[in-house]
Amino acid sequence: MTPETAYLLYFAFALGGAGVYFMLPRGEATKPAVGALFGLGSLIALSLVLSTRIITPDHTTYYFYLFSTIAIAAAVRVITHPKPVYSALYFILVVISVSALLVLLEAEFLAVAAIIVYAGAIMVTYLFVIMLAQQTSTPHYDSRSREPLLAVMAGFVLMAAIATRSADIAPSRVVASDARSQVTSPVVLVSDGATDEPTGTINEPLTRGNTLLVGASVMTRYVVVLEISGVLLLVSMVGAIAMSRKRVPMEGYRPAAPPLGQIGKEVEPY
Amino acid sequence: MSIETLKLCGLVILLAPLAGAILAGGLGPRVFRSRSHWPVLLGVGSAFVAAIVLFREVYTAPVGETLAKIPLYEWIAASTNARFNVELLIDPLTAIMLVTVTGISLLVVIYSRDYMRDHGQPERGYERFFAYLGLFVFAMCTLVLGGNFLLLYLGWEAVGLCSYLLIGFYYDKPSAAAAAKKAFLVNRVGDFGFGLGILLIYISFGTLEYAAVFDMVQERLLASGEPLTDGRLSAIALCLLAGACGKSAQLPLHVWLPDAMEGPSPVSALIHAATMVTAGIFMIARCGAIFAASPLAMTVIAVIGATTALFAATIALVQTDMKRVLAYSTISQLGYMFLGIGVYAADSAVFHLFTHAFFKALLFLGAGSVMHAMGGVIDMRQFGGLRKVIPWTFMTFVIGSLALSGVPGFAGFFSKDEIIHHALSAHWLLGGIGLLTALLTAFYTFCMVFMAFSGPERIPEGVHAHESGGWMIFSLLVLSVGAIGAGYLGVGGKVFHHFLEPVFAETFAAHMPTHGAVHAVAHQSFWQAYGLMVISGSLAFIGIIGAYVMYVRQPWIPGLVRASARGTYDTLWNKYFVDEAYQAGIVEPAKKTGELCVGLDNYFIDGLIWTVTAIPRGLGYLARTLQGGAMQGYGLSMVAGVTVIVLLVFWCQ
Amino acid sequence: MNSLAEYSVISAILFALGLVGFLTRRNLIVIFLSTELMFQGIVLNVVTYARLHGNTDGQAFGLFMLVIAAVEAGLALGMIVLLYRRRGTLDAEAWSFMHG
Amino acid sequence: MWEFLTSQMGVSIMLAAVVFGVMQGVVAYSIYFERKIAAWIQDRCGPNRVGPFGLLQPIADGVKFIFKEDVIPGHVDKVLFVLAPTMMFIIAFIGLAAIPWGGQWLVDGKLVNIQVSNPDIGLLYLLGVGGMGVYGVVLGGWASNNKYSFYGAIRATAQMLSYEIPMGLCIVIVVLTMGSLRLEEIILPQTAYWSGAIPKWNIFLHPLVFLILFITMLAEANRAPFDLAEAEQELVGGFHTEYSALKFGMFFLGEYAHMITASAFISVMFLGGWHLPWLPWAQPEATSFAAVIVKMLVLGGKIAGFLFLMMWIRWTLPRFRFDQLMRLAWLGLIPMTLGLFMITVGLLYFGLHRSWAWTCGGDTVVLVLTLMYVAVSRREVSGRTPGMNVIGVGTAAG
Repeated sequence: MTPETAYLLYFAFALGGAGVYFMLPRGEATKPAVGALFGLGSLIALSLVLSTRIITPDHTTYYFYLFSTIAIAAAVRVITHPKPVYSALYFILVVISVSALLVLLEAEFLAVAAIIVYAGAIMVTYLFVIMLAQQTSTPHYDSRSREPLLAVMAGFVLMAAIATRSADIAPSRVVASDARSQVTSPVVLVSDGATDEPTGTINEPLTRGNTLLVGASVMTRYVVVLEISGVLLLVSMVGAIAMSRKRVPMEGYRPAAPPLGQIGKEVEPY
Repeated sequence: MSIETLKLCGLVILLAPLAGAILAGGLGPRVFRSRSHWPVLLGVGSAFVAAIVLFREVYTAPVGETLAKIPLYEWIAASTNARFNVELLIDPLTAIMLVTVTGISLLVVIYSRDYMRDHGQPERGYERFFAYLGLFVFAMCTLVLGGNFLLLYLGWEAVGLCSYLLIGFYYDKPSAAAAAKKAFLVNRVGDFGFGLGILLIYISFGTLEYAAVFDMVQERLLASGEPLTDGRLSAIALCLLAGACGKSAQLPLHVWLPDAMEGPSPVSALIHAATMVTAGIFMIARCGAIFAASPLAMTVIAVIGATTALFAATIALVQTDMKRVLAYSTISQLGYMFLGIGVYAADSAVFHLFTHAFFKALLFLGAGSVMHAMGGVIDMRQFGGLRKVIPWTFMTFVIGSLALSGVPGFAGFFSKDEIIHHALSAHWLLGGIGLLTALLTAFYTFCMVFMAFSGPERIPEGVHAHESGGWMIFSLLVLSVGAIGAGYLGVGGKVFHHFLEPVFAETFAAHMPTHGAVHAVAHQSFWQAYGLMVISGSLAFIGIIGAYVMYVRQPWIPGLVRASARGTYDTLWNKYFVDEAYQAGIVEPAKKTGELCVGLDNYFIDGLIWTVTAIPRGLGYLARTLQGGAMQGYGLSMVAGVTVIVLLVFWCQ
Repeated sequence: MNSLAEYSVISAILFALGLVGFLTRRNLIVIFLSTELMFQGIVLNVVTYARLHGNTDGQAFGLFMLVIAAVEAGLALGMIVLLYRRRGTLDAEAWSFMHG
Repeated sequence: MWEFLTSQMGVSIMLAAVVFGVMQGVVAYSIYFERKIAAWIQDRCGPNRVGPFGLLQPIADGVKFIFKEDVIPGHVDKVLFVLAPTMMFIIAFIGLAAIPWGGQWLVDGKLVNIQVSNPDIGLLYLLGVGGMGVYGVVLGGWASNNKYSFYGAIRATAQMLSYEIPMGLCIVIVVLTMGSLRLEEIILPQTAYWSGAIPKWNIFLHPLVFLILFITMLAEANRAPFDLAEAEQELVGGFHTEYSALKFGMFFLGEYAHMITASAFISVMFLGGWHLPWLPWAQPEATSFAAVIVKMLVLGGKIAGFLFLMMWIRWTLPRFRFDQLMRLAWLGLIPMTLGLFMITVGLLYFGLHRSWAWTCGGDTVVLVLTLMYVAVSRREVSGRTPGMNVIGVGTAAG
């Protein structure tokens, strides 16, 4: 990466950080319009940087720009919107656009699975809980964020650090060209899965997509992980049921318990 | 003698009572309820059967092959040369002890089935009682069967624990709880010495296995190869003796036994006849090699035994509580046994232990039956003339009393006579004390019989006196047969002593100063042997007649005696003020020391500690301000840290 | 033809945005939403690298991440409901009594 | 131009337009038929004033929906209030994109799929879209800021989440049997015949699974007897109490579109899609344009049959109570489908998953076990557990 693009990238992140800071709920001081302006500038700068990484644009490139823009914008709204319901809905948008990006990465199965699991199940329960616990007006803890400046600075410095490194992936290392744009039927990327170095080759076209490959990978190499996930799900189910069946009395704020260091003074140590 | 049979028998003897105890204790409250005696009864019963089989195996074994060591498994392997096995040692002594222990225990369990009921309904803690009984038998059998000092110690302590549990069976009664505590604490004193003795043995000989230890004692050799000095041997023997004194209630440590009456009567019978107190005698007999080799220890044993016998008999003269009289008589008889061992007549002592088990169990169970009939009253002054009310109890009680008194023809006569005989041939004073004690024994025993059973019928107010249930009478009858017949096994040193000979031949008999007991008896003239029998028999009759005169014919005499010898009477009534002396000499100073220690701990040591803790507490107070409690605060510092690390890593590449 | 770098950048952005949300928001539910956002970034990243290496391991791990997210959501939401029933608020700071 | 039109993409675009357009009409007329069937079942006339046999009634309704005043109450969350019916409408329609309408068309020497899109994971796509279907109801109910609407939304959420589990398991069973997630590949094996006579439709292979899937589809579409979200007696109008005019119309259309999608889906899964035995145009080998039309008609006929079945059920069966609904899902359908799933996996291991006798035997075993359980615990199943909270009943009054 040339220094110019790197600085442009940093500039994009600085703009984005400022945008997120302005959009974060800070009571009266919130300025979503200003934040949106900064964010727009950041996105443009980012797309300028990323466009240098595109070698031959095709229709997947446009899809990429479309969905990544939606994803980032929706993600910003997830963390900045004062109403949790909207956060959840924007998060669904993030999931859908990320799934679209996954499809571009030839991971259709995971994409649809993410939609089914996240949008179809998890977010519905989130909405359920949000609606059950919703206040009539926006409560104070939703209209004010905590330490917005520090958090944004820390988060965006980290983001810049990771993204700068990630943007340096050499195109030559990519295995198996984007098959979808060249062949009508999907192309299976074959790999023994055991090597770290990219060794994939384009195999004969199959009509089954990558579901079969993911399935084979999950059922053979990662079968223990699969079993453990099953157990984990069961444990979570039992835990959630046990928790939610418990009737707890409503209580107010209570004074903090005496600190541990005081126990010897007020209570006999034996 | 088949090892396999012995092993099986040994395991049954150990495990059947334990299984019974676990079943009764675990399933009793829910499953067995009022049938909780069955598991223990069956367990102890099968142990008894196994003991009989084991006895037969040992008895029929050819001469010279009566000893078997049966290792079961490795128990503790602390290091390469500190390995302790769970192993059984079976010899004639073990066989006799096992038959006695399991037999008496079986009868006690049978007896308890009716005794622990109130109008047919089981008492509270019925299943607990039987569980403890089974555990007691298991502990005692472990003690007897164990093949090394460690198992002996295990059984020793377990017996102590069970006695604690059973004496304190009515734990909501303060006196019972106190008695249990007292028994436990006094035993601890003895056990401390016993533990020291075992440690000394291990240090000296590097092993705890009986055979190895005894061989080294015979060879007068230490594990280090140095010769075994008399001093060290005596130290070991005296330490062990302390334990024996504690368990067998000998003089300085006898105070717990009379108080142990707070437990139910079957427990008393069990403790006095079969399990607890015989442990000390058994231990000394088992460790004959150690004791017999130390003349000092033997002398101490003889003196302690003679003193205790006389001392306890005099106290028993004035006690009015039936069970208390019996308790002191037990101490006295145990004194006889110690005396017997002290004069190198261990076979006679074990014989006396054997016969004593029958008639003492009989007497205690009889006393329990009286108590049962009298609605819990045991003070003899409150009742009399019971022979018509509870005829079966009366009959068996009299048989037991005759045996205890040493009336010729009954079990006690033969064994006691033997001990007195050996004592006389050792020293005239010991023998004299023995004879005097025999007289006193007959006297106080029959005082008790006459006070309770003769004269006009007197029953405490509001008590519906009735004969006890069939299970109790059955036990009493069986024990009466034993009280009459057990003595004939040892007539003229024939069956019993011959059977035990292999055990003691190389220990007590070999070390006897006057060329061995058997020789002494054999070389005595007809008149010497039978004259003594006549004398002791007459003493028994004199004692009985004296009691008859004083309590039936001329009942004013006791009052006169009491008034004329006020000081002596008070001393006896207060048991020579031993308890008071302990209270003033040991308990109070100990309490004072404890209070001093508490003060020291609270103010000095705690103050020191609090001063030290004040420093980290102060530091923690400062550090606490960093912990806001909100996880997002922590998360922020975490992210900041991660960011710094990531940046560093990227820049340094 | 793409270099896949841009996907990686997008995933980093999503992850960091989730992080910022996690640090700044006070509503328990939004905090958990932010963690899910971080999950999305990670899934995208993992799949990107799987694509780079031409195998499906990354997709398998993405699948397991979905499982973890579901588990987390189930437990977290149960807990949130419990806390809400107890205090009547979703403020994360209402539960900050674990300080020293 | 012709080149583009006969390419896969051209066909897809045209098909999308046609399906969207036709479906609008079909949906509108299915409302008309619903009313007619209701009238027929209740021995009434039904709509008969507008046009011959009342055939223009849907148009009149549409005009009314469009021109009525569109009330947005003051207390609602406006964005979501508008978004909800739109989402309902759109999500119900995008599911149709994966339905294989007419097999393949041989044009200019190349085969073109008569399908808007033919993804590898067509079945999962339908499942995902179906999972999204709940958002319209939930958001609408919540945004209305009305107690009854909210209860309706909550009920709908719980109901859909519950019935998605047996539905997913049923679909997994079909996938296991067919070995593919692609809808076209699910149809093709069904076009073969047993002993040359009976088509190998999955309904003959797994009748019980078909039944359960149909029930869950009814529940997913919020159709009677599972229309708890809009139970008039308890919740006024349910989630659409506050809606009127065009937005209410979109909810309405969305529901019927959902029914059509579900019918098409279940036809593909169990009734061979466009396949009809012995009709030469409805065979996979027939690829002429006429065959494509016939196949579309066949599938349309099957969809119409299902629609009729659903309407028939709606006007015949009473509505469930909410606890009964939940118990049916959690204690009835989920254990049954789990059992069926395990049996299918076992049969798959032995290679017997396409064997009629074995699969039907498995279904019978599960059915018999369930009936035995129901008979044994009849009281628990029919009675109401004390303390069980019925969402929206009892609490609504207080």
